[in-house]
Amino acid sequence: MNVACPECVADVKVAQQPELNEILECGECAGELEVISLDPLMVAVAPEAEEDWGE
Amino acid sequence: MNVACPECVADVKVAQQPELNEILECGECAGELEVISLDPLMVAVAPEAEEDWGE
Amino acid sequence: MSDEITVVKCGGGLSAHRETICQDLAAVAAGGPVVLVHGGAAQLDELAAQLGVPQRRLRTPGGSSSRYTDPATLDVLLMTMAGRVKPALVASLSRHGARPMGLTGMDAGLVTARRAGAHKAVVDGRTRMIRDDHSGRIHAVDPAPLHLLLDAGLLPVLSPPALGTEGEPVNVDADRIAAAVAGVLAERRPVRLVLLTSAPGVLRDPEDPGSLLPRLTVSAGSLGEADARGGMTAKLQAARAALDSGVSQVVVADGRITHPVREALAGAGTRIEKAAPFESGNV
Amino acid sequence: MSDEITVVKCGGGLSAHRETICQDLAAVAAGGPVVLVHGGAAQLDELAAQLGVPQRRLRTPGGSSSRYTDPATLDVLLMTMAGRVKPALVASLSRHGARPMGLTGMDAGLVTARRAGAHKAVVDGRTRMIRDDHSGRIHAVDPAPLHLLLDAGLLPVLSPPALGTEGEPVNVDADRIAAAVAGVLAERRPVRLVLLTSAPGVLRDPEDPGSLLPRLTVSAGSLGEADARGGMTAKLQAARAALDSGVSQVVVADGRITHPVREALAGAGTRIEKAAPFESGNV
Ligand SMILES: [Zn+2]
Ligand SMILES: [Zn+2]
Repeated sequence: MNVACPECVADVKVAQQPELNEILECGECAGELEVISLDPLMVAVAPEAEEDWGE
Repeated sequence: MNVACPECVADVKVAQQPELNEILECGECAGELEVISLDPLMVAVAPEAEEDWGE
Repeated sequence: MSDEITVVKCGGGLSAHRETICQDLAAVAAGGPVVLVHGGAAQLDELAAQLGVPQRRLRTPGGSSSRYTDPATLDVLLMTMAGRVKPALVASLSRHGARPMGLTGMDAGLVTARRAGAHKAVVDGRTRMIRDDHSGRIHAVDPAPLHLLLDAGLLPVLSPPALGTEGEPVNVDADRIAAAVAGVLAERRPVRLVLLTSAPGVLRDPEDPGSLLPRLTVSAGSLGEADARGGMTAKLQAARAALDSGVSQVVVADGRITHPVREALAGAGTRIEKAAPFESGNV
Repeated sequence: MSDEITVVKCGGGLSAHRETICQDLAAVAAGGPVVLVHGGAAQLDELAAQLGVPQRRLRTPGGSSSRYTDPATLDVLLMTMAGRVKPALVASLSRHGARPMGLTGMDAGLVTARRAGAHKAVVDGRTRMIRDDHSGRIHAVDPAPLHLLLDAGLLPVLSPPALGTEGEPVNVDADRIAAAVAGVLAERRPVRLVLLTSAPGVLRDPEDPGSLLPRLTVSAGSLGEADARGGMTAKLQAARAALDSGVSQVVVADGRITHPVREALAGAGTRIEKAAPFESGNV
């Protein structure tokens, strides 16, 4: 399964069973994409994390 | 199933499946008996309730 | 700031109205000291079902009926009251600007109780000796920790269980906690008690919401002309006990309206009054 | 009565030793103010399993790992901390003569926290945007309610969650609550902090109970010579934060012995010390 990168329009490969909010990396522009819908499959550029929340 | 009343030795009838702490009444002396063991089936004279705890 | 303390009892059946009740409580608390007492019977049943803990009733020879608080039910009760209902109230009150402090009767020995002794009761149709029931009767309420919190501008959010004489949790009725708390606080300051319910107040006919009694006179031997059944009987007994302890005003009112506490204090619902001695024919 | 406040942290892993710990705490509380902070991770996992709520870990890009506190887990956390672990501690402390008052960080806005914003983390092997995690970092501790309770002779029994900026419960680490509480109390009075654990103290080699370090020097850039893994790292970071805030004494000690708190104060376990500025080579 493939989806178009919203940044560079390259094809991005998606795993068999993508999960909502999963992060994919575009092989072309190295941008991080977030799965925002499963049916239909839609991705968007992932927001920047505010900071590292690990303690 | 029967059990001997510890007060008057009369036979007291017990339900098919007695429960632990169940109260039986002796038909002979009208005493209240408590099931204190199931196997073997044993009864003892039931203690007096301290008071009525219902509100 | 008023010196008069408002004690409000809110049952678990009103959880759908939590936000409006808490908003109203926070508004009242901005003008004077408030104590909230809550129950949570419906939520207890829900969690017991989730955990597969059967809920049974005890019927005593005296004819009354109560929850069989066996050890497994006591565990569910603590998780419900202290872990589900109370945090939701504390969070909501905080969002509306109050400074709530969640407590059970066990904290600081606030509400002490005598656990029921061994007694006979009917469970599931059979008479049994009951020895593992963790319910009981209120022995005393210590007003000192409540005055301490109220004087610091905090809003105590109190619920069962109480603390037993052996330092164990004991299930006691939340309406009675509210009445007892109002009663001991009244020894030092004026206190009014609002019992919120899922009806317009006390009804002459429970089937007819139009039969609201604006006033109801209770006496030592009578709960007045209300057709009091089930939960309302306990509420009216608690109301009478509060009046006997010197609480100046007791109202049973609707918890489902927009400003339930302020409306109750302004005259909505049923105001409970004590019969003057010469009136009470049937003591 | 001493003026010095003793803050004790007790993890849920020590529940088998609750009675001896509470007996010892009550004895210490008879001589001076005590605050107890507790966790309950093991009990949370147990209740989550009972309720069928899956427990997952978040691994952040920074490499750290934490409990994924989704809404269902937050509910379980509240029931565990406020409804199971805390009432058992309150009951036990009462039986031993103390006057405990159970609190979460939400009560009176005692511990406020900033909830984690949207962030990336690895869950079950996949990288995801996390938006429903109800964990966060401590923003502030308000010492006023604690001083109020301590001055009245009460023993606060405090646990997560904290109160978020939107008035919602936020899961924060209990060791960090203990350190932050000790730190703010130290602004007014001398404070010592005892972190009870299921080991003799900090070990050089976690596999060898004989490798106890009687003293451990920590600095801004280092947790010293301890082979600190997992939970101990968090404990030592909390210890360092407490020392930085002016807490006079921090001990990591064994909670499984008969008088765990008094022994810790008398020299058992590992005393954590701050490197003098000239010693800290690796800042
Ligand atoms: Zn791309
Ligand atoms: Zn007989």
